[in-house]
Amino acid sequence: MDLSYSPQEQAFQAEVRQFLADELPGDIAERVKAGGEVSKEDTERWHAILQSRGWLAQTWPEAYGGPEWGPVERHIFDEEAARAYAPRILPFGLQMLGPVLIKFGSDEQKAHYLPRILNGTDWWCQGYSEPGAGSDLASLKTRAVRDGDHYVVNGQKTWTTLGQYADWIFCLVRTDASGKPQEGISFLLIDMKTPGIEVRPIRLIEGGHEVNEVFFTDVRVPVENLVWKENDGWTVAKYLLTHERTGIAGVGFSIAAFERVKALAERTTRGGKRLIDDPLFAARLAEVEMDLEAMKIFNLRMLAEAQRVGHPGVETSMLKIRGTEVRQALNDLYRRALGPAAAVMPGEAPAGNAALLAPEDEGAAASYFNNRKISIFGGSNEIQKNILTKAMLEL
Amino acid sequence: MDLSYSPQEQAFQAEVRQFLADELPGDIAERVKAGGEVSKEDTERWHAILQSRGWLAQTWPEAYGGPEWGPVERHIFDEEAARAYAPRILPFGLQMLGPVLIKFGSDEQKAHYLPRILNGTDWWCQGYSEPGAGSDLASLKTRAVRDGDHYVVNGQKTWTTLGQYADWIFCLVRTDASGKPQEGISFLLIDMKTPGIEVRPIRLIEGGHEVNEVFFTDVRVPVENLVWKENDGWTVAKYLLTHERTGIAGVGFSIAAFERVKALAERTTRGGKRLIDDPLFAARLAEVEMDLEAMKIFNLRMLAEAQRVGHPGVETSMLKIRGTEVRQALNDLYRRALGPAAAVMPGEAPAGNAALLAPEDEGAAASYFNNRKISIFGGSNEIQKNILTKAMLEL
Amino acid sequence: MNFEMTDDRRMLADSLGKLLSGRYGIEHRTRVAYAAPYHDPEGWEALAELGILYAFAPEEAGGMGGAGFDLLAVFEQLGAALCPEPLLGAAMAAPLLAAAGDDLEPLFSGAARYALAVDEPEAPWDPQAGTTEGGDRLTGRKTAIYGGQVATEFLVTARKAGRLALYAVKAEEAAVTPWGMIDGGGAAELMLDGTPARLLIEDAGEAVASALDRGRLALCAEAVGAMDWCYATTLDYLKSRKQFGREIGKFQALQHRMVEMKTAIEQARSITILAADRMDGRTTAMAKSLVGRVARKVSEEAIQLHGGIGMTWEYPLSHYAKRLVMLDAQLGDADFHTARVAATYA
Amino acid sequence: MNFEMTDDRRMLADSLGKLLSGRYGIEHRTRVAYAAPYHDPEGWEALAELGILYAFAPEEAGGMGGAGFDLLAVFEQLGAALCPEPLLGAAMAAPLLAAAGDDLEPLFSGAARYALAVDEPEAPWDPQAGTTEGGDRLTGRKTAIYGGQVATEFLVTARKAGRLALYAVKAEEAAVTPWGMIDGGGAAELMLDGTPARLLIEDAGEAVASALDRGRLALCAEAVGAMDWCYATTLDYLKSRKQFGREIGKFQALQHRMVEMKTAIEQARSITILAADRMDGRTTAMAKSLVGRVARKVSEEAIQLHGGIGMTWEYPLSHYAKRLVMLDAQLGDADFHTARVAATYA
Repeated sequence: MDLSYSPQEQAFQAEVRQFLADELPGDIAERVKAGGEVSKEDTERWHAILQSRGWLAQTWPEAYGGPEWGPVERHIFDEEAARAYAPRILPFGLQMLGPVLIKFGSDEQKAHYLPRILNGTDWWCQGYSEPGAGSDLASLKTRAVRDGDHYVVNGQKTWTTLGQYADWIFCLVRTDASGKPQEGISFLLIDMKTPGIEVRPIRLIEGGHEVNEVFFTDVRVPVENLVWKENDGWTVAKYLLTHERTGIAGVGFSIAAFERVKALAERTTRGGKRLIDDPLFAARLAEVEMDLEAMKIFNLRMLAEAQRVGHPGVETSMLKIRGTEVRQALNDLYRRALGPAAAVMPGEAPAGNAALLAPEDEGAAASYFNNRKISIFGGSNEIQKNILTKAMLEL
Repeated sequence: MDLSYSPQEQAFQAEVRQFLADELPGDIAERVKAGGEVSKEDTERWHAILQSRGWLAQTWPEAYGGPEWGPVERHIFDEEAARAYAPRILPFGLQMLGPVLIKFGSDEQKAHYLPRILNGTDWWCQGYSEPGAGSDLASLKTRAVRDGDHYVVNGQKTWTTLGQYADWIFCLVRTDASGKPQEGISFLLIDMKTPGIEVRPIRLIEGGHEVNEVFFTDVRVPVENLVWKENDGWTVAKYLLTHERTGIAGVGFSIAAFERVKALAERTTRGGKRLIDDPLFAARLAEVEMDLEAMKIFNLRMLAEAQRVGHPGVETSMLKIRGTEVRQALNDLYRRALGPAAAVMPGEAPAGNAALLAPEDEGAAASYFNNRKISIFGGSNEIQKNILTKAMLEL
Repeated sequence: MNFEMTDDRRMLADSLGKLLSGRYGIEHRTRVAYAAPYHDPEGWEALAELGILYAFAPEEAGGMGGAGFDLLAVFEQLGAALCPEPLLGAAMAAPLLAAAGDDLEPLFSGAARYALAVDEPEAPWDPQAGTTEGGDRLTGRKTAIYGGQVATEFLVTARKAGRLALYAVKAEEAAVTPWGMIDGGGAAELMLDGTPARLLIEDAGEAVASALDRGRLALCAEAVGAMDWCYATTLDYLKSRKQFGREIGKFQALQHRMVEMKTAIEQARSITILAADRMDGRTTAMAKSLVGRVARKVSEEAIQLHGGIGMTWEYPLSHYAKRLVMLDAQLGDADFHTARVAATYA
Repeated sequence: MNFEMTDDRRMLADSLGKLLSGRYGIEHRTRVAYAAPYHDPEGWEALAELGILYAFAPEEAGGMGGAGFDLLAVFEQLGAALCPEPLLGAAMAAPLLAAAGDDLEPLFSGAARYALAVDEPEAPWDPQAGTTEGGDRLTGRKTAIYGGQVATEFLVTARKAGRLALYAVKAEEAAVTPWGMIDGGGAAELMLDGTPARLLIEDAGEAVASALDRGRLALCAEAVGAMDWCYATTLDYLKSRKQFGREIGKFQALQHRMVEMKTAIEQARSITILAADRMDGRTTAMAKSLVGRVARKVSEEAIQLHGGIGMTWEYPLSHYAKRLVMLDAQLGDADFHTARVAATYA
């Protein structure tokens, strides 16, 4: 066994670290560290910086402008980026639609859309979930009816992340309702400026606006915007859902979260004693650290396996489950370490003499609540357990 | 609200306490406290003492020789008895068969069997579970075929507690296999001395022998040993399973277990510090104590309700679940408090200078393992959750 | 042994429940709870008119309650309705004013709003650890004063001759920095800088500890009310929401989690009843610790069992979930109180 | 990055596995594990002949291993077969003898059986807390010496001039009180009363700490092997056992618990790999704590998911379950090691 990276991987890690040190704008990193929402402008700036280095579309083949990193390189980048408080790369165009077009798109579609994703012309969002079709995606109801050289789309999508900024949306729509639920689904690209589209914000539990509802009323979509075959969109959807599963554990985020809690506990005093010296708090932190350390290795084991066989295994569902549990446990400890001050509404905290907490800690409770989503979205932990039951336990 | 006992109940409590102080033999209490198995002789001695006070058949009406206590009196007795380290009253004749005969038995059956239970002539055991029918009792397969004025019984029972001492066994047997599983079951009384019965011990995980398999090969049972109607034994079985559910939380046992752990931690030194002063150990003990204190009140709430409406509610299943969890948590802490010494095989511990632990603590690990049964037997915790789902959640 | 509420308390709880369901519908609640002054002045008056503030003191102090079960009856209703009004401060102030021999009529009528100022930034939850020095004027800093954003009078702890003393400070004479809470309602920081103060109780250690325990009991009862609401709402959701062709409540893994949630809530209710009956520090610490842990678990499970909808601001559950998590940090969190119980073993 | 075993270790593990499955079938194991001398002398010889004791020391000490991954390869197999032979003592003794410059051949050949005597009744798990005084003769008491019931030589810690020293004591010259363990295998008490001793290492603090950490790693690996067995056995049972007309593995609540069990085992395996790689005290403490907690949970869940059959002596699972619970208390339990990790934050 050998847990260390190969010399090439170590060199790559050093390169990434240097790149982040040189190129990640300090003001953006500050905002990410404070746990607030990252603005559209920050994301676009960071995407452009990555693109100028050729590292934006990390999974794309060189022919399409990507470095075609393997799972280990992507993991190294993710971990280093999270530690450096880089904003996340938005996945919708780069990690979701791009690979789909590369595999299933026509030559015209590739030639038109891929460069626009890379250069930031098009901001994409995802139209999968519907009010009645979350985990049970195949039960989706948004209809697309052929009318000459257009589809006419009616229906509703929900949980559309950052849809308020999007120029385009890729959608699963129902083009045939006569067969099984998985049949009769098609994959459509829709211009958000088309008449009949309405985006309504969904405010989340902590007050933030990152997801939306998207309503379609007689929206006319040119037939050339169909990707792959009509009624075979389920093939595309499955590819998208299963092929991009490395990084699912969010190890980098948890490492950063652990460091944050530990640093806070070191500078927090309660009744003349540092919080980190409180045996009960320190024990709780230690137990999470062990879980995190184990998960790092578990993650590397899965990466090594993915590299060996060419694709990630079903065990990544275990990483998804444990990864969300560890992150949520750290969010919980972070909030608790702040004591009564954690209760302050972000953006309304007293400043100056009357300050309750450091500005970077103001979002602790909000992050805790917002991150309840990570065990729900992207295939809830319950769905992951069902997947594992079927695939691995064969029960 | 009023959480205290009524003046009558308080007087009763004092009477029970006095009785235990005066009448419970010290040598028996010592053995119970040490957690070892209680011998047949100890049980018989204790039963006789209780019977001479009229307190043995606690749920039976006065007409049959019992005090017909209500749920609160029974609870008071159970709690005081557990605190005083009295042996448990064996339930098979007194709490199971007795009430069944009183409700479903013929006059002849009552006149014959009930006095013999009270005076200790007959030691009863229970023949319910079968290898293929544990939680799913209705799937039982032991057959009884009518042949003149006898039933001929063939089949196998298992988990027969203390069957090695029993004179008689009450059994559920299948007298008709043509209908639904619940139909065609009958309730039979069988003399253990009848030819064709073989009792084989089942050794449990910790090495003890308290349960058995009982095999029936062409065992001839007189038809007058049928209780209630042929093929309607399910009615009897349900009555037996549901009517006797107070005391299910085992509060008295948990109180005694808590005191034992606390006392041990007070006299245990690790590296110059008392274990009870270890913040992590004390916190774990405190969390169990809170659960126990809550459960005591939860139990009283259920008792008050049972007293009010005349029978215990389905919520007792919650008490069963939490009661076993609390007891098992205390067993776990007890074993852990002993450190490496807990590993000694009971009965093989070095004595004298080389003693590892106090003789009363020798059975700690064995009790921990043996008590894994309490969340399995008597309707596993999973079955209790299914019952609650159906009855209370209506899901 | 009797676990029924007395008729008086039942009537009070019923009329309070009626008032809250009429006046504090969730939309109204959300509007007033998250915007300064983080409460509804008219709602406060209506609550006072109903007479619920009298429940916080016994008859000999001019009230009509004062027992643990009175707090339980009131705060369970407040929790079920997620009411953001500053009643916690009144519940803790009443026994302190009574002990000081002060007039409680302004508290009962709602004309005065009291807040208890105990915590200091480096000494949360433990009044004995504060460093503010007592005298005719006070200098120091008090933090996380619940209801402080609309208090007319603060009851402030400070050290005097080695003992904990209690002072009254008028809001109009003090520097008060209000803030809104993420789970609704408000609090304030109190910056004392030679601020005039009136000595209420010279040796107030026990009285303050007991008042804080009353506040903890109130929070436990509030949590029980809110947990009942969450459980019932989640159960309704599981019965109506379909996935993969059947109600999600048909899935056994979710059923068992609902049973565990319900069992935990009944445990929390039970220990709260015990704390209300005993009204001692150790039992209250047990209750606050157990309830704090259960409340967080219920909050997290209720969201998870709902899925995405439970994460949204529009769906009332999210606000109950926030309250259930955040109240753990008020007046000492679960670990603080666990350590308090554990320390009694020594 | 590579998580495959080297060919050498794979071959060793395979041949060890083969020997164990041939010689230590569960009936044989149960017979020898629970009756004095709590091991099988012929089995011990066969293991020694296979050469596995060479895996405990590096080439420079005459061995053929000595790395963390060597311990892992051997003890995972021992755990999977529930082997009660006293190999833990040898694994800890090898580096100590090497550090002392002693001859290791008797250890490698199995002719000598070593046991490490560190714990004292009032100071379990922490060698620095012991009070036995060093010298040409030792007086004191050592407890819970694993494999001590058949040891030919004890390595004993004692204080000498304020430091922890290590001595060798011959079994034939000492008062040894053997005892059997509830999970099989044996241990002993060592009563020292002017017992002759040979000084091995004068300043042995670090060497002993490191040897103990090797023992902890070995226990983690043993647990991983036993947990894999329990998981596979429980899975088989869920697929074959029927209740209410279908395999109990079809019940979703049980399925989700199996997934949780499997996930926990993979976490335990992962941290054990990390500890084998790093071989430092802090990582070993993390591993021993996490594995101890997971092992207990796996044991309890495996029994519960089996129902009554899992509670019986006849069904092999019960013996695995006992081992998984009891190994937590060897060389420091989960809380001991959690506190050890927590102390590094200070």
